[in-house]
Amino acid sequence: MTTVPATPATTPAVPDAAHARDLLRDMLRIRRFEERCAELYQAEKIRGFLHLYIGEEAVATGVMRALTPDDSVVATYREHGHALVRGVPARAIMAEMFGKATGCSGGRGGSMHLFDTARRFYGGNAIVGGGLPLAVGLALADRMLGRRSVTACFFGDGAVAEGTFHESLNLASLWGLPVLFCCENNLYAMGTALVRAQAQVDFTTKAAGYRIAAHAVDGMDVDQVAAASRDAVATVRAGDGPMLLEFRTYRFRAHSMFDPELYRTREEVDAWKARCPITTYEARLRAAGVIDDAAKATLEAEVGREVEDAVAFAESSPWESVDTLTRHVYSEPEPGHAT
Amino acid sequence: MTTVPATPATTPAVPDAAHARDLLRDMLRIRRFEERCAELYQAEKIRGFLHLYIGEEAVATGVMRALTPDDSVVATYREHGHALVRGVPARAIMAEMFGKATGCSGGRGGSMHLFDTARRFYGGNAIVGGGLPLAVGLALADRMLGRRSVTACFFGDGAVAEGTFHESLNLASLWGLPVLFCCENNLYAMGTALVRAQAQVDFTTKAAGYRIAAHAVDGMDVDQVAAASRDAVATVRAGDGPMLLEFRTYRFRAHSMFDPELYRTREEVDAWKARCPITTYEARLRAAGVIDDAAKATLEAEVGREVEDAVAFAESSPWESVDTLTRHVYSEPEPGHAT
Amino acid sequence: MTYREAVREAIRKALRADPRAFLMGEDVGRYGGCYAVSQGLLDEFGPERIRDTPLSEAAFVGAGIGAALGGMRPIVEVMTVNFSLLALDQVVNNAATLLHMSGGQCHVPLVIRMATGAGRQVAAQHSHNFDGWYAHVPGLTVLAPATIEDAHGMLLAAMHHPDPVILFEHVLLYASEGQLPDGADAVSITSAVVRRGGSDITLIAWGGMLARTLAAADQLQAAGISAEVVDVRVLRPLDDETITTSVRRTHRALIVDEEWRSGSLSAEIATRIAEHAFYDLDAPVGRVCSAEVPMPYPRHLEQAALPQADTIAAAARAIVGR
Amino acid sequence: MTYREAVREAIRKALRADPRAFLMGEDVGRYGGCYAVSQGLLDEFGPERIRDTPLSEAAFVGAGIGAALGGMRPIVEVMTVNFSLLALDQVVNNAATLLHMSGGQCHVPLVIRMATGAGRQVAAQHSHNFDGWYAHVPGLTVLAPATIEDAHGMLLAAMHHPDPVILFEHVLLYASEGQLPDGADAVSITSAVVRRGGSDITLIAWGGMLARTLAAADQLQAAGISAEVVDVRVLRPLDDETITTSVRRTHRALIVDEEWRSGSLSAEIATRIAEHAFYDLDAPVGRVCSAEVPMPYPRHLEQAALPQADTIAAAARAIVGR
Ligand SMILES: Cc1ncc(C[n+]2csc(CCOP(=O)(O)OP(=O)(O)O)c2C)c(N)n1
Ligand SMILES: Cc1ncc(C[n+]2csc(CCOP(=O)(O)OP(=O)(O)O)c2C)c(N)n1
Ligand SMILES: [Mg+2]
Ligand SMILES: [Mg+2]
Repeated sequence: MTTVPATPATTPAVPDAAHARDLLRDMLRIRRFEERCAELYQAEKIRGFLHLYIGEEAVATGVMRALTPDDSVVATYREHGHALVRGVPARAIMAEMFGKATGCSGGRGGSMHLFDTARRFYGGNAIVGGGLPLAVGLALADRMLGRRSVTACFFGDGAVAEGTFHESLNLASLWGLPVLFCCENNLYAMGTALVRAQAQVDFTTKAAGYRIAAHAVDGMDVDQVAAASRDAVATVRAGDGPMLLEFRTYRFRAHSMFDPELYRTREEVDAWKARCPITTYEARLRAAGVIDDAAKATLEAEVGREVEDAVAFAESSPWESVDTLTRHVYSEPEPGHAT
Repeated sequence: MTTVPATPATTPAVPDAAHARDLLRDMLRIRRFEERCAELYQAEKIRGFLHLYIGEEAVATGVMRALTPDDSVVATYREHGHALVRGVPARAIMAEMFGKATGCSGGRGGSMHLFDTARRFYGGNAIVGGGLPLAVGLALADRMLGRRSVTACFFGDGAVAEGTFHESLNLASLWGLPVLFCCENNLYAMGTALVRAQAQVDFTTKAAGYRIAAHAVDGMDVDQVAAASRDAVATVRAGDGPMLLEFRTYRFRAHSMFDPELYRTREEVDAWKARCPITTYEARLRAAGVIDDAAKATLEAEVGREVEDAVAFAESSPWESVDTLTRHVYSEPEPGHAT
Repeated sequence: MTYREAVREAIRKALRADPRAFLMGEDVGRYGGCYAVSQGLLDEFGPERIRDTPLSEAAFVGAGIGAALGGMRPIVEVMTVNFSLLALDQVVNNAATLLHMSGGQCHVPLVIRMATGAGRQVAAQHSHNFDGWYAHVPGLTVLAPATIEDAHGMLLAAMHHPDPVILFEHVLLYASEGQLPDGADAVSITSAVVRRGGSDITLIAWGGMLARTLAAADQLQAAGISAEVVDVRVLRPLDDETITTSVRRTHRALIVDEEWRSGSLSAEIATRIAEHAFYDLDAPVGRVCSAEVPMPYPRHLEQAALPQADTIAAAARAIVGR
Repeated sequence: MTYREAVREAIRKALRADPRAFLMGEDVGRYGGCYAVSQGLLDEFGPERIRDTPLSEAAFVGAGIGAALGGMRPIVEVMTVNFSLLALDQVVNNAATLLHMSGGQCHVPLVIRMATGAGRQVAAQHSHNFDGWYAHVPGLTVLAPATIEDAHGMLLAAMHHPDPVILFEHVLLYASEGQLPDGADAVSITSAVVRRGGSDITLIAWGGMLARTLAAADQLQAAGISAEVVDVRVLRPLDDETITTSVRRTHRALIVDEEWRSGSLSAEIATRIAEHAFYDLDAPVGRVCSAEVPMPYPRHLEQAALPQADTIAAAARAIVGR
């Protein structure tokens, strides 16, 4: 097994082969999907802001594994991976990024605003910290309606400085609501290093200020993410109130497509790339005999097909007609229902 | 010496007699001033919202003692006491509450917006939590201009739930700014008990989330307030960054003049009244031989004269002319200075 | 019955009728509401459905949005519009936007009630009126009930609306008295209403300004001028039809708006009148608004800053020319 | 030189001229500014004066206000106007209000710069334009420089202003090129300016809409219509004089405003024109504004939502009647 820096010696043994392969597949799906997105951005098929998750795939992959279809997800503008592993079809996501009518948000949202209520995927929020209150409300609804669902709420280290973080964690804890707060700490908010944004960089200390249990998790190790998430979701689902997991991870690419990356060194990026969640996990699975060259090739082929199918679908999908410009500003009367 | 519940055995001995008498006098000045305000509210001389500080006098009195004239103060809408012991003349405060032109805010602000920049008293802020960012900025200016001043920022327990609390404490600590955060924890925000507003009622735990040193102080004991404030101001002034003091206190009166007080019991109020900061301190000084009946009578007379003088001044002061309605929306050109 | 009681009655009916409905906000429970609107409701519905919140406007408004997404029918009380700026991002960027941004998937059936307006000498930070700001936002429906019946019926109607509704309750109205007709139910939340017929000029007002505009109409009547009074009551979407129809008949209009004049809703209404009835106008549309000043505390200055029956009547007479 | 460089140059001059001046905001330092405005300034002035902040809009805008009270001359960059809603309470209730509320004691010489506007396919939460909202607030001065010279000179002028100034920099302008005259200095922050003379109609625009309005004027010229173009550039207080003078001469006016139509600044301008020049108008004042929809992502919908040279020209022709 390759050694991953800062990973405790007690890395859990690979649990079961099918499960492990699924985790690897999901991470790979995100990676290949987003690599293709970057190309499509250069080709001007995708426009606006594009925030890649490359390097952080273990986090969404591990957390989503712990959720059931009845659970809810709230994410940020860096959410392609989350949508994909939550089960939103790659076609619908890619079409959305093209701005096509067949996109998961009807083409209105684009990269930053992926939605799929059937999968309880509530965005795609591009105001930093703006999703946290929504997650509290979704959990409140679950509680009041007697549903035993959990709401997983993703946000970055940068969001921790926002007032909504504070207000939302307090509210969730005060009311004992089933929210799993998932902080994706990739050490930067755009170009601002964590140490230049936070007086206290240990987020578990912050959680204590709300009487919320919190753990820091190696976000580059999908097994650890999955294990920590499974335990946390179980606790939250049991009604013991919210929890916070801080996933220590790193974004390999620029913040968005316009970022000259003046704020970090090549060396730092390379050191983290050496901990790539996919290559390290693949190596672990190979060492454990769970996959081999052939299996990997099959996996890559499958993933490649999914991505290319999504691109073809997006390409061939129609645009929304301009006549519909002001649709969905207000709800449309339900068929057969007088207003 | 009378025992004050929850006061540690190590209550500092009364330091020096003049100092002690000054503290008693300041608390009494607040009490008598505000008792008169309540009457004047009934008499419809004072209008709008009126938030009395009665019961909490030890806090402002003790903190202000620790400040120099170069320090700054930011307070809330419950700030008559703060203004008074900061040195804003009782006349100017009372005139302000009457809405007269001679008021410390020219009559524009009223009870909730007392200002006096000559004494570096920056309000009088009536948006809960709204003053904290201002305090951070005042401290930032002091630091950037090389002044060794401290900014004391007062706010209630209710404000702790606001996003600005979180953002401001982080910013002050991150930048190592000389702010003394003074939380006046009177256990209620209007009718909402602290336990129904805060998942974590130990505010020192919260401060740790910003790497800010914090202490809880018996806010009913002016000696303890003064001692804790002296130490904290010295630390902050030395450049060790901000501190938080949580003063445990209680408001004896209604939240404002419209409050039916459905949310707390007579017994609870009476138990706290038994800890009145003035009567307990007076008893302590009497026991220590620092004051006697005659001294107390003199004190009351002096204070009474100050209050009545302020009322007479306010009464006889002129109203602002209606012609000036839109003055002070923009700065007026300085005399002899072209715009 | 008071306006305050009418609102309370509507909340009670809404909570009785729909188990998904609940009220949340600062001091709505044990305190009974800052303006005593919800007094007694905690006893009837309990703390889950009459839910006191901490001082966290952004979070509890956002939680209301999330709860609406999750299938509830929240009524969120923001104590006053002054504090709503702290939650404005949630209202604009989530409540009003989610439906469109999600391609029609995310419905937000949320009612936000706020006390609004000046007149109680609570000075610059507690006297705002942001009617026009909220009415600017696509996706919102914005209501300003001025009568007992509307206070009751608009809230009931809002509870059946599939999208976010902002309800402004003017602080000066809470104590006003009136009759709630037997069997009073939901009222229209799409149309303005003519409160008084007249032929010489149309006075246009809503919310806290309606009563003094009606008083001005009385004064005008005494001076031989017949003023029609339109209560806008739905600030978004505006009912152009009712307003234009009236102005086409009277040929003159005066708008009374408690907001600071520049950029207030009065400007939108005036502009629309000009757009729809320019050639019917015998004079430019007039406006009586508040002085452009953070509200001063003393009564004489506050009253001078606000539209008054006298100033409204005087402005109307100047337009009519007698 | 680009608009971006012109703003940078003004910041540099301001910081060199006054030791109390500093720049603070998200990513203004090491990142070089979200729109690269402040690139290089960190090296020249160091991290105390080019101050990166955490994501805490309310706190750092409020800290800017406090620092101004304390004797500094802060320039606060709010990355985009979209995020400024999080700080709006501080702007309205403190920056704009402290002077009045304190009876003239608390001056807040603060400059807040924000990127604004749509057109880059960044969808509903990143495409706002709140020109009219800020222009509604007494105590603020609101500027919208549309040219290189104004981008530079208005910022310099703002630095000498004793009260809070909001500066809107439209995202589409940053890359625009132009000449900054030798010795360019502060420009007026009280007056609008006629950018092109004409006699048949007055087109009124500012900020991001100016260029396409000038393009529309070219189109109109080709069709034999002589359009005057007024660049409002000071959104508060509005320069009625320049606008009214032009309209009195052309008898027709069309306002181009990137905001959602209802309740936009265009309404205030239209209303004032009617108030000041009603009897000079040959037609109702026209408006071309954005569609009332949270901005959709795809280019064809975004462009359809926004005013365009073609739609402006067409609206002008409809007013002129040829
Ligand atoms: C309220 C707000 N302020 C600023 C921005 C601009 N912005 C977008 S992403 C970002 C950095 C966020 O960092 P973090 O939360 O750590 O998430 P990451 O991008 O690292 O995943 C900033 C400043 C925004 N979208 N919303
Ligand atoms: C942002 C905001 N929300 C609500 C209010 C209404 N309000 C005024 S005082 C108050 C209670 C504040 O409690 P706390 O901070 O504990 O101070 P205390 O009044 O107890 O001194 C409330 C809710 C306000 N002024 N500002
Ligand atoms: Mg980050
Ligand atoms: Mg309190």
